[in-house]
Amino acid sequence: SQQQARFEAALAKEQKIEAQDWMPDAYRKTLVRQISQHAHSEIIGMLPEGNWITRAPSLKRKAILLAKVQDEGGHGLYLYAAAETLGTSREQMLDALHSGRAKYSSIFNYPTLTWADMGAIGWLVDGAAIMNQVPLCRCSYGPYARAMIRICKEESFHQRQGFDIMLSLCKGTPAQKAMAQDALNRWWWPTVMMFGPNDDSSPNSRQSMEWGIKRISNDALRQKFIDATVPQAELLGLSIPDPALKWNEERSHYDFGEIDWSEFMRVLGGDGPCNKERLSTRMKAHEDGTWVREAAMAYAKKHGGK
Amino acid sequence: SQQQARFEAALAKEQKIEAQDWMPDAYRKTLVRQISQHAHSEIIGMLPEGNWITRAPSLKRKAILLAKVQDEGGHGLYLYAAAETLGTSREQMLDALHSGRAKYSSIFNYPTLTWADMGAIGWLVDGAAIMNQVPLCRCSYGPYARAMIRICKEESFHQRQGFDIMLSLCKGTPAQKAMAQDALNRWWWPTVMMFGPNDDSSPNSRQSMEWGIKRISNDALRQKFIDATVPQAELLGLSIPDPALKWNEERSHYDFGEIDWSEFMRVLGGDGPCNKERLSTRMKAHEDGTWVREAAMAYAKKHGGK
Amino acid sequence: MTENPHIDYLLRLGDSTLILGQRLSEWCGHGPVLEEDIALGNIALDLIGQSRLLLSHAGSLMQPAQTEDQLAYFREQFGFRNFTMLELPNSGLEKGQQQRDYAFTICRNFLFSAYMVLLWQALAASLDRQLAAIAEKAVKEARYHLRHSSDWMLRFGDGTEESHRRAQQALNALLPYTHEFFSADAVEQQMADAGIAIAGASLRAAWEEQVRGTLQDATLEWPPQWADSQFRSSGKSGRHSEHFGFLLAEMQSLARAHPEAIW
Amino acid sequence: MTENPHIDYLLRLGDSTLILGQRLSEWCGHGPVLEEDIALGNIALDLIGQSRLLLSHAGSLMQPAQTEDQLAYFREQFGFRNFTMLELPNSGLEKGQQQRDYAFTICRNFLFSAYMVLLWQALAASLDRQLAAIAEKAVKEARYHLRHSSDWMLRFGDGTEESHRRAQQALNALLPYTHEFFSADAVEQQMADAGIAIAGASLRAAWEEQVRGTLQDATLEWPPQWADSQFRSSGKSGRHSEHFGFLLAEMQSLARAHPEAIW
Repeated sequence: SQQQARFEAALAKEQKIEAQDWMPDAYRKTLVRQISQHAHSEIIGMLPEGNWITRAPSLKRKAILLAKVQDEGGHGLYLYAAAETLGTSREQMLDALHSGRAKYSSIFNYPTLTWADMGAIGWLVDGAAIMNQVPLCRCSYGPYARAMIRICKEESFHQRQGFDIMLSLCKGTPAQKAMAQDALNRWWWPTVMMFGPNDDSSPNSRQSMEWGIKRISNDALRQKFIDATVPQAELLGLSIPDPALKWNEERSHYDFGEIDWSEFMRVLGGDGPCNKERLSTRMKAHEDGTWVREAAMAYAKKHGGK
Repeated sequence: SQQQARFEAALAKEQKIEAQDWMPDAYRKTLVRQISQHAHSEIIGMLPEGNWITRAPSLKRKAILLAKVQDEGGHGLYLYAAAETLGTSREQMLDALHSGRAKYSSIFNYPTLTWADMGAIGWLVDGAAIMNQVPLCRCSYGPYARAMIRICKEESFHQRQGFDIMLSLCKGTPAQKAMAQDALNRWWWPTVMMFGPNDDSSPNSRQSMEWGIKRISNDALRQKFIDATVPQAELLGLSIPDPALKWNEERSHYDFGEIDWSEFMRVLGGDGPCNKERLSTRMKAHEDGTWVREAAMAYAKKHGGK
Repeated sequence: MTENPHIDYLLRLGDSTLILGQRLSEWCGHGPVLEEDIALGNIALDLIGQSRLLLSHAGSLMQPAQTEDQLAYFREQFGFRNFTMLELPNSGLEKGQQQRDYAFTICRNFLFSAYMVLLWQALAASLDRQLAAIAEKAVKEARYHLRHSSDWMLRFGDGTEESHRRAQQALNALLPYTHEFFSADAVEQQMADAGIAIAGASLRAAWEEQVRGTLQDATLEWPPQWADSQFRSSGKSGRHSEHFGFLLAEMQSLARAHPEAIW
Repeated sequence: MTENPHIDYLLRLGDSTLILGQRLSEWCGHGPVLEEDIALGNIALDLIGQSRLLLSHAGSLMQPAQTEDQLAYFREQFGFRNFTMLELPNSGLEKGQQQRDYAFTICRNFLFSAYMVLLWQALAASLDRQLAAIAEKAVKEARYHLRHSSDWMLRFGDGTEESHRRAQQALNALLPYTHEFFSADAVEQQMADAGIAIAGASLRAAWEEQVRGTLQDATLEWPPQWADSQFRSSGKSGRHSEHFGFLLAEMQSLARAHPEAIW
């Protein structure tokens, strides 16, 4: 069709697709799925870190963590708004989350057991998220690309804060250093899995590449992340829990060990350490908040507000 | 009437009145009021001490405190059962408590702020309770008298345990000793008020004396308590927060300072530090338990049980 | 804990903001709608920011000087000087640290921020120049907190039957604790005499007018027995509720497990 | 924490009984009916009594020897070896230490005590004579705990619609955590080889029969996906849930605030 041709021409010229533009249904659906999944991840991601705000070990760290988790809420807002431009309401997206139809990033199904996890999440998880997200700033869909530009700026700030927590722990008492190493041990592999399946078993990637939604392959991003992170671990004096990790002079990249994809599938499938907890906690918050949202609507109606 | 005469003759001969015996309505009403108030006090009294079980500083103390609070529940059971022999159901008594028609001992409207309060409650509050309760073992109403015999035995055990907590604190670190003194400071006057208003402003006492329900006057019991407790405080090395306290050689009793009856009336009237909290906590437990009680009844009905 | 009324007064402010900030941060990730999650986080952040300034200032007057973290993490409960109301669980008076009742939470923010707007306004003229500077910053934040909570009081009171009932219930539970804002007290009197602070009692009329006005618009009832109530909480002089020990145990647990650590 | 499988095994038992005792004691004064308040107190007391014996025994094997209180109050969370299920809040999986759901509480007691009856029976023949003696005492208590919770499972399942729904919901939430009772593990294997313990896996068939029998009588459904579930909690090797830190912060707060004190 003519519309299809115009759409493809725009993609070819790296022009942004905007909300009012025609787009293929599958493109729209893929975007809603991806953006809402990203939004849900921000919201669910507030829980593992929120878990430590009340116990943060200094007031400064408490304020920084609170601000960070709040930023994540803000990212959720931008992203829901970006997805809404595609014609799906926030309520619909939340329904999909609560009923299990929509996913969120599996990384948030791991528990935060010590304060060092606040460091490890910032350093590793946010670090991996940035690797994933920077290319999205060039995504073909305008509202998503613009949301990602804002988000990436804040994420890199969060990543530095996370690294700073790790640095303090590694310069601290032996107990603090041990805490940092333990956190790295627990978060390393789940983080490496954040980039998704290997390229040869990632069926949707090719279409997303063609549409200009995805720009770089899973494996390429993963390699980039590992290459960037290993020297940081060395700087911290921590050892990465992968005996196969080794600089490969020839490739100019780090080689690394086999990923346990069965764990990945297990957590993705709902059997991770916190899947049920995370979802039921969100659902409870939403249900408990029903009367609040209803009151706001009733009041707005009575008083002719929006 | 002849019944009235028989009742009075029994009282005169110090014979027990039993559930099936005739008794004046006012006697029955007074007993139900007093016994249910006592039962409610045991149940509400589980809260201030229950507040420290999860934080007890050693496993031995945790077990002792748990056992003690459980005993209080047991006392509640005996007493509700004794009151039920007078024709009022437990449900009715709980209704009266929750609606504010029935009272419980004001002492439980004070908060337990430190571990030393577990010592002070055992030593002082249980000590005062025993003074009040020992004469009730000779109460004219048989079921109440017999319940009190069991209860008094356990209470004196609790009192010794409370004193033992105080002793450990007073032999302990300066912080522990300070904790003990602070608890004595907070609990002393409320305990002294537990014996009720002065005799000349205690209108119901005379009738209760005549009926053989009350045996010793408020002021006499209070004096007895103070005389017994002062040497114990000396043994602990703690000072009682009453500058007027002094041995009176002539009376062979301790003189003591003016009681702040306005505080007594305030707490009795519902404005004490924890009145609303205690009652709403009990009501919530009862409400939250509704479905449990209903399930038990439904099951018993289906299965022909009682 | 301290014999110095100036320090004591600063601790009241620094602890009140800290403890309410702590309670509000328990909402993180559990708000009734995402926008509110963010708003409560904002308010908590403001309060913790205020607390850091106030505790640092108080600590600098101590002998030996104390840091904000020494004061926040290594004091025992009797050393804290926050209003009792602010340590109550988010759910109301019953035990349950992590239960959350939005009506109770908002109503508390409303009653407290209405007071703090007036107090910070007055303290902007304090002879303690550092306190005056903190007050100047804080009053703007408190105005936002008051606007946020007032808006919700209106929505609750004049929203649905359920929201009205919940708001009225929260109000009834909380109002007795507001007497502590105004109760006469030697520390405040001395600070007022020295031109450093003002007595809370002098704010009562303005506070009541503000609060009653909003409640009226919200069709909520001011419980008539309030004025007669003899209930007096006393957190500001260090006597707290049973809830406080649990809050501190949680807040201080990590710092105290590693007393030597720098974070 | 420890390299000695014998000590590790004793800690599993001592910590599991301690942590469930701690959770049950949170019900104190809040039970659905007075008789149950007393019954839960009884069970908590039994468990804490068992824990004291087990921790003392474990501590006596350590170098240097540790007291029960050193083990209970001054270990960090990774040193604890209780089953994860037992540290979950009384309310279920959502945060909320002091919320209470009786269905969840009873269902947990049921699943755990059915296991412990079998385990204590087996351990009565342990070559560790002290453990055998503890087991002989504990098995009688565990039988009472099982009877108490089974009776309630029947009442819930076959009581009202609401009680059935609540019990089924609790069961669904809890069953995944029971895999930890049976998961293979080097500590248990070594202890079994030494005649000191038996591997949990060997109790699975008998446990399942017992539990399924009661559930059937209670008209409750055994979720068919249980056997396929890949979820594995790991408290017994020291990796706990997010709830555990809060439980420890509260339980240890007083003891740690006064490390030098004798109580």
